[in-house]
Amino acid sequence: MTHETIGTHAGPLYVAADGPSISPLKQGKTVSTAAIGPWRLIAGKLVRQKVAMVAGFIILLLYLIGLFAEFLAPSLPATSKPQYTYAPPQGLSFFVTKPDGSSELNFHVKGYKVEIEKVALRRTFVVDDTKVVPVGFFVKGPAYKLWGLIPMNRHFIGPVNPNDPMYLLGADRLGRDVFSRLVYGTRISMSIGLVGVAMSLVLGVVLGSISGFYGGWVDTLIQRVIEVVSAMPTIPLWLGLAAAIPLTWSPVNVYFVITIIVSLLGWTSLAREVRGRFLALRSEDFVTAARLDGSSEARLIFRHILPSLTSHILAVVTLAVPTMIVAETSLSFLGIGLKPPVVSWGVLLQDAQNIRTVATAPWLLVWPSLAVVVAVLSFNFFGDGLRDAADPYDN
Amino acid sequence: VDYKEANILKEKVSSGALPPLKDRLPENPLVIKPVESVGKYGGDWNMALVGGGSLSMLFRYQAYEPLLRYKPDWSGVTLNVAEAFDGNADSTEYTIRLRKGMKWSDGHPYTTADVKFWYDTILTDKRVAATGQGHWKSGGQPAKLEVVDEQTFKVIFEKPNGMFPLQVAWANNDQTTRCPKHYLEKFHIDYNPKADELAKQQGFESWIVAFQTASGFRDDNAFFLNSSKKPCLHAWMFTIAPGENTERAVAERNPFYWKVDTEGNQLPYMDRIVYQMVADPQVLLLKAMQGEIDLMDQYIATPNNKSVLYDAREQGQYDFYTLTSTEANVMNFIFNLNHNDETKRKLFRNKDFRAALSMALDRQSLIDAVLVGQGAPAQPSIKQSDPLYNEQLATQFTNYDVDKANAMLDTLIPKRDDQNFRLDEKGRRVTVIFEIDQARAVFLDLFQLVIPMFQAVGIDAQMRTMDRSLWETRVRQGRDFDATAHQFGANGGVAAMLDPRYYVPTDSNAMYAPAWQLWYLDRNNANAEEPPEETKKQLELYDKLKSTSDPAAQQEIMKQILQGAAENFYVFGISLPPDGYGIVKNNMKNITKIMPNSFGWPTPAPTMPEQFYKV
Amino acid sequence: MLAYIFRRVLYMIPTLIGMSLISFLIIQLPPGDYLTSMIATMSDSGQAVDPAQIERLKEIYGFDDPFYIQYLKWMWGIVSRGDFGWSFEWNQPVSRLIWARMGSTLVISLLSLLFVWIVALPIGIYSAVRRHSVGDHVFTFFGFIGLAVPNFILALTLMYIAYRYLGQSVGGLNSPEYAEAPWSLAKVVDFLAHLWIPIIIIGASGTAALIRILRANLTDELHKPYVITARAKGLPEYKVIMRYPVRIALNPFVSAIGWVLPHLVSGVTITAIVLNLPTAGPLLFRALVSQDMYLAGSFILLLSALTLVGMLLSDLLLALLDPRIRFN
Amino acid sequence: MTALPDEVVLSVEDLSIDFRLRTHILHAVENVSFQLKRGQTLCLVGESGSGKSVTARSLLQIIDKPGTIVGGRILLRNGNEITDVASLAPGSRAMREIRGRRIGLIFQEPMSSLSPVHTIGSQIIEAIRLHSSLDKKAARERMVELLRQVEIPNPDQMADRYTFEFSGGMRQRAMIAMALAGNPDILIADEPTTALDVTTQAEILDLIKRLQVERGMAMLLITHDMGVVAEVADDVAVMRFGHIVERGPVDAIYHAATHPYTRQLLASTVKLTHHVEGKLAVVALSPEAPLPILSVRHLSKTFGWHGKANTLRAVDDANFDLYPGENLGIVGESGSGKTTLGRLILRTVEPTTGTVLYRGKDGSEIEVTKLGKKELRNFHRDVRLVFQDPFASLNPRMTVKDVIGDPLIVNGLAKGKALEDRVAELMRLVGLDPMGMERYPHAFSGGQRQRIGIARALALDPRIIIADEATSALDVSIRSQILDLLLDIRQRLNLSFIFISHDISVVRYFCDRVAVMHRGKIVELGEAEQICTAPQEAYTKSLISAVPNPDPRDKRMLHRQRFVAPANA
Ligand SMILES: Nc1ncnc2c1ncn2[C@@H]1O[C@H](COP(=O)(O)OP(=O)(O)OP(=O)(O)O)[C@@H](O)[C@H]1O
Ligand SMILES: Nc1ncnc2c1ncn2[C@@H]1O[C@H](COP(=O)(O)OP(=O)(O)OP(=O)(O)O)[C@@H](O)[C@H]1O
Ligand SMILES: [Mg+2]
Ligand SMILES: [Mg+2]
Repeated sequence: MTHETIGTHAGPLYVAADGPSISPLKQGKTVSTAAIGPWRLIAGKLVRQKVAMVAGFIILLLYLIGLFAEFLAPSLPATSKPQYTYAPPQGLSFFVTKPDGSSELNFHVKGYKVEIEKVALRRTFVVDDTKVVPVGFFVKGPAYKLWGLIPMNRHFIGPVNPNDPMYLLGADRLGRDVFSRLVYGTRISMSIGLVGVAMSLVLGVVLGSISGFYGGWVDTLIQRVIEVVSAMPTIPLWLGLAAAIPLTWSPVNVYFVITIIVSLLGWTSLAREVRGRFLALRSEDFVTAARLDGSSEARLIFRHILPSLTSHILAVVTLAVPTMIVAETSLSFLGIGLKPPVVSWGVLLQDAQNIRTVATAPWLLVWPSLAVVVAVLSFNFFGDGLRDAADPYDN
Repeated sequence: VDYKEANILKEKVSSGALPPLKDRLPENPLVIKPVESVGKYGGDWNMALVGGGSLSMLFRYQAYEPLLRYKPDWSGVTLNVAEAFDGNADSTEYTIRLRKGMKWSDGHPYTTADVKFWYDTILTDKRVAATGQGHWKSGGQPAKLEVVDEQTFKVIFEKPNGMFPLQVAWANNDQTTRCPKHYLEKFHIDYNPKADELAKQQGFESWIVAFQTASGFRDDNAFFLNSSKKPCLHAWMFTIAPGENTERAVAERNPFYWKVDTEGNQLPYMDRIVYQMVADPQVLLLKAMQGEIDLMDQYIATPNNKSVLYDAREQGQYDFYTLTSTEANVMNFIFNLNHNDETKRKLFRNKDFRAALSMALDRQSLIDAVLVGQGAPAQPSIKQSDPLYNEQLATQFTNYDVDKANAMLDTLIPKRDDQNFRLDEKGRRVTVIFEIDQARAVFLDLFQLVIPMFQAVGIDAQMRTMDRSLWETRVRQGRDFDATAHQFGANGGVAAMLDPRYYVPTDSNAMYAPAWQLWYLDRNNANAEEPPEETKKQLELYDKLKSTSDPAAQQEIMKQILQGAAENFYVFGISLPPDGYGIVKNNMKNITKIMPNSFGWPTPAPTMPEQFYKV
Repeated sequence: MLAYIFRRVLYMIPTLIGMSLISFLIIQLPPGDYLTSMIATMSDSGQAVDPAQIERLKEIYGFDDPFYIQYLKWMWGIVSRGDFGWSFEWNQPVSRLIWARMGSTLVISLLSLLFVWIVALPIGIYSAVRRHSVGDHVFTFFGFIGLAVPNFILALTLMYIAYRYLGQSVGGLNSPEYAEAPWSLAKVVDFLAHLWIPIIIIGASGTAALIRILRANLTDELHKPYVITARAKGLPEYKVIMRYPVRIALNPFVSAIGWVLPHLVSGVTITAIVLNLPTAGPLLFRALVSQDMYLAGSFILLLSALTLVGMLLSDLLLALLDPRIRFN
Repeated sequence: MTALPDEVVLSVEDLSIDFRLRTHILHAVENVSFQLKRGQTLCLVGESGSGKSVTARSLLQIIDKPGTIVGGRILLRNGNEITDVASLAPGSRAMREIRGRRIGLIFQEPMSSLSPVHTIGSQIIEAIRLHSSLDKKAARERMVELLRQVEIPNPDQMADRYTFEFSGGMRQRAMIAMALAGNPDILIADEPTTALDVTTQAEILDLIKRLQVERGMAMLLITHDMGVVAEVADDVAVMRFGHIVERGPVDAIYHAATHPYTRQLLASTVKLTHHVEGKLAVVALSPEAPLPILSVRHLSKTFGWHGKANTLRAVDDANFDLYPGENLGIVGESGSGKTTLGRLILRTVEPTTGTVLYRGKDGSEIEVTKLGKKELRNFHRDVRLVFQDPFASLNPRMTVKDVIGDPLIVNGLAKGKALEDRVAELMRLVGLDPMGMERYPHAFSGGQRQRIGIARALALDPRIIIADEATSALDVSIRSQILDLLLDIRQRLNLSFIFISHDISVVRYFCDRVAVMHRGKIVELGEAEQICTAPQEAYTKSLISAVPNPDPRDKRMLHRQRFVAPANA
């Protein structure tokens, strides 16, 4: 017996002669009442959230920046010009005032007047309005290989004369361009660290769900594992690892391994939180209903119960993102974070961890922090948008 | 003479808590001539300690009281605890006289019995292992101690030991004046049969551990930890020792201190030294800027911090003093000449290889970027003002010449791979991994700039930073590393002879030749390796130097060693170290404004902190 | 219930043994031992150490023994005499060191915990109730700044501000002039003046997490029919929210309470290091880095025990909070 | 402000409520007007989904999110003052003072409307203390008293239990107690007795009547039970598609209805008072009875988390057989263990003792109580459950399409477009507009949700459906159509039903045999007609006697007999 039989034989039982009256959302429009699927529904709701869309756009932009870092950065991340150590940011301006008072369109930055203070052991920079450093787009600059493959020397933006100083966001203590370093840093920061976030997310959710869903000895076992893992001293682990990892590995590889281990240890709190919610949810009628519908246990967990935790998980993930991006700053204490010559936002922040920077070169601290904040806020607002889109109560 | 004392002590004397000053001073106290003027009593010397552990620098402030001490300009030694210190002609026998009536900080007399106790239980007791004091040995054998009377003892060496007086004054070579018998004997089984039980009561496994803990001779840190119970001869003694309180350590004036100023005032002038325990140097920097530190150079006085310290002089009410550098170079490139890998060893040992790399360095730009233009291109060497100066050693291969470097390398390793890196004999890319202790911020900066320079001549140079212990294990104790970088090593005078690490491989600090230095120390060591002739010749010269006591003859031999160093070109460097600096509060007086910076000459202790005072 | 607690406590014993064993093993993972790290510090200041003497020291301190012997000796000391061993670095019995730091550690941690909760709870609720309001966005923004800027830098910046603009002595919990003074009103004021920086810093990273998680969970609950029921009773809005959805939204926090106890002891290590706080975190950190193994081991044992107790508490609270969990 | 006649306490004038949906604006309520008078009852009846609950909720300003009052006034008398509730801000103090105190609301879905984490007692005490100055102890006493009044057994102990320990009807009564706790002047009761057996229902209605007489409480009663309407209403308003289509005194509505929909309602009511025509032979009793498809033997369930002394035998030694194609009704007091029995059969609650035997399609007998996870899943495919609490059984985060489609997906029966068509067909089958497919469960009316549950149960080819109060929230007209649908399916598929219901007329119409439960025990089992007309057991008799009569001129409830249970076993 097939299903159609019910329908064809019995026919629709009750057909509303007419329902409650409806009207189109906007005057004059016809009402389309076709139902759409849940995913399209969520996508549709997401698209209508402006903040989330802007955030999503920024995330996309960040990834594009990371992808084309070599091209977008005016200089190479490691190029150091000793005479410009700690040079402050220059303003980008569009007009130069000519001696006769009229102004002319000339895209440029101002050069510096440099003085060396012997006793204070520093160079002082004064932005010199008379020195004009013309800036152009798609200019020729230092040669690089895009993605390590394609040799190129065009830069999206840069000084027309490659030897002129252009420090849009200032220079660091070795006279390297902070802007270029920030651009290069995007690549690593937006990728490697996030792998760890993803991994601990998966571990935490899966183990937490299982623990809370099954209860009993499974729960007992997983909880004991959580206790052990969370009480595990990580510092000696790192130190041991730092010694065990072959020196020939590149710093990026090492860091990748470290993030993976971080995530192998970092899932416990999420797991417990998920478990707590599962314990409360698993006896709900709708779960029983799904079970009676024949759902497998995996489906019960992931399709029926887990969506109730969407908000929580999204929140936890967005909270984990900054932690992972700046993880190097604390890992570097132990010599296992990312290290120069690799450039990442964390490395930049690591360089800013001193009073000298705070007191005299705040741009070294502000820009990388801002980059992290922007990235994190974007993830957060995008996550929020997703959450709202998936929230049945939200219209 | 009419001696005077601080008011606090006067009160204690009148209350009977202390014997009168006359009874506390030795018959012949050491008279100190103040640097500027006779000072006045009182005040705290505000200081800080960074991290819990690294206490060995306490020699610098309150604990430099060896038998002989270095002169403030490090030109030689002068009497200190010892009232007399004489050697025989061939430097095999030294007669040392202590001051009669000199007392430990608890009032107990300090005599040759204390020295004997130290000799018996520390230096020669195989059960107890204590650090250092290698200067009491010659040819691997400890010197003989002969006690003449309560004040006089003789040190008799089997072979001539001409450097003994110089070494006695070295910062931590002063165990003879740090070992109070009356306090320590109860912990030693030979003096107290129940020592084991005592140890167990205190929670130790055996008397050895207890004795070691109490004596603190396991290492310098241990010595200063919790040492408030241990009597000392220092100007200030701990009342709250490091480790007894986690926030601060306090040392108060030693009422039995045995030095007076020219007017008969018992030293020290200042009442106390107060150390704040600071966990991070950056906080210390802020504290210094705030004016909470009276005199200090360690941790904070880096080139990078100078500009902020400079700006804060007003608020912190301090000024700078100058530290003349005693180091051979700001950074030495050290290749492992005993590398386990045959090909690499061969390549690294080739002087041309090292010379080429040396010429690949644009030293001036490194100096400009990292040292703010302070310094001048130079190899690790003796400074120009020193009689030992050797021009070849100082200047060879310092010109920046990429073409020449390439040309030299082309004769050695001409082949290159598709990324333009050179290939060695075996066809492998020539990769040199520099292993760096990550705590050395200047090295990291330098290397970021150096690596592209090496790469420009086709060498795949890479940098790996690591935690210090790991670095110790891998580099100082290993033979698998390619290369590393380090500092220290002396750039002149007495120091160069005592620590010639970059000129001749005499101890484990010569990291470029781990196997050769072992050979020098112990030919039978399984890891030792016989050095080539020219190095052996240098080592023989060094042996000769050690057994010479005439300063002029010593200089002559040292010159020959340095010439050998110039020819062998073991290591290369970047720049002469620029002078360092320290900060001193404006109200601190009797401060020497220019002094050397070293561990062995424990800056600023030889300038006599006991006569510092505050207005 | 009692039977459950009893069973859990029984479970704790083998878990604790396992944990101590694992941590003892991990502490020994890094190459070398305390002596190596000691030599490292010494040679850093320019001294050379005699290798033969090192060997001798190793023997005396039993570093030569195989791992399990060292472990058993240590454990036996704890069980038989309550002796947690000796700290090489501090030349003191471990237990004295740990207890010496406990007071200030607990004060600071509790205060900052309290601060975090007092600040974050209302903000979290506000953010959930007034989702997407200006206030919500502002709090989110600042919360994430606190989270995204490493504590270390935040601490330095705040201390610099305190130095530069307030002329305040930085780091630690007291200005030097009060360090030895007996407690007085002025000292309390000075103490409080020092407290704001650590609390803000610890708070900055902690509150964001709390706010966001509370907001997320609370938003889900706000529309549940039982909330409307409460509203229909005529309850004032804040009571409606506090009594009903907040209680359920606390579930994840209660789940994580297991970490509060150990966190109280070891938390915010890096902040404490920068700020020079006399708490246990930096001590543990140093012990681990310098491989002061009995100190490190005892700390970790303590933390493990606290974790276990915390987890038990958390499970009990979870059941208390949500009867559905209790009866399952 | 227009003057209101003195006896009018609440006057709704031209009330309109819109829901702004994704595709269109739904005018759920349009120009509705009615008045509530002191001490009188207005019954609001009408089609499921016609806007009754929305109207009721709007009086307290607690309509769900996209819903807004777009027009009209809600005038509330306060002494001589008159406030327009519609113009108050929802969170305002004035509004709060009206809630609970002036207007009490009994929610339609008591099951989900109570907090899952607070004890029943504490939730009621909260309402009491909010509107009176009683101290804790006095409030507790009053709470216990209220629970007793709503017929909760052992109220003192039960007060400290949690929602999920209460049966559906008990929750509903707790909800009523809560609404009464604030001594409101106006009681809005949204289907307050759907989960109550007729005896309890009668008691509750009596209680309310008493309050009306004593305190002049006005009541807006929303119900589908035309019998109840006949028993208690003074006036009746009939709603359909958001409009009030007919309004008048109860007698006029019953005996002189003008609107066709009203007449249809009454006709359906009458139809349901008889057993279905052309019914199948009662197979169980015929000599050539086939083997039972389901046999329940000595099934018991003890709940005992409150200490040994407090264990509760929710189901006590239940025995019965279910034959293929048979409709077995289960009736009984609220809290007597009906739901538990259903769940025991499906093993969503593990039985304490007893066995359940199921005869599979191939004729083999399976002992359900011993099945492993996998076989149990197959069993669940054949035996479906319609939950008593439709709201709780629908995943709030799944659209209706997903909910109904899920069993099809997991059993691999349909996907993609086919799935969508099938879901649409099922929805149409139970009288839901497929347009609502993309909506989430909370955006439906109570009756609509119940039908979603039914559609889900029908989605697979079940052999047995355990329907727990499956039609309680439906208006009689739809109810009778749904029942006919089920009968039709039964005929074609040889489906069997275990039909748990309080509505005796439905049982009588739909079921072949009826089991009567009381305090966990099956006290009587017999042919439906016989049980409904000539009950044997005392309890059954009292039950039948309390069935309200859908005729305001013959109020039968007043003549009911009260069953006093022998001392609790
Ligand atoms: N999970 C549970 N924990 C404790 N007691 C329970 C539980 N579930 C049900 N009970 C109790 O078991 C008894 C029977 O409940 P059940 O839900 O089966 O009643 P019911 O006959 O369906 O009643 P109603 O008609 O009111 O829905 C009730 O007294 C109830 O309080
Ligand atoms: N949140 C919502 N979003 C969209 N539509 C809704 C929402 N709540 C209710 N509706 C719709 O409003 C209409 C009226 O619902 P209401 O709950 O008032 O019906 P009802 O008369 O109480 O029906 P029943 O007797 O089935 O409970 C229904 O068509 C329903 O689908
Ligand atoms: Mg309704
Ligand atoms: Mg029920």
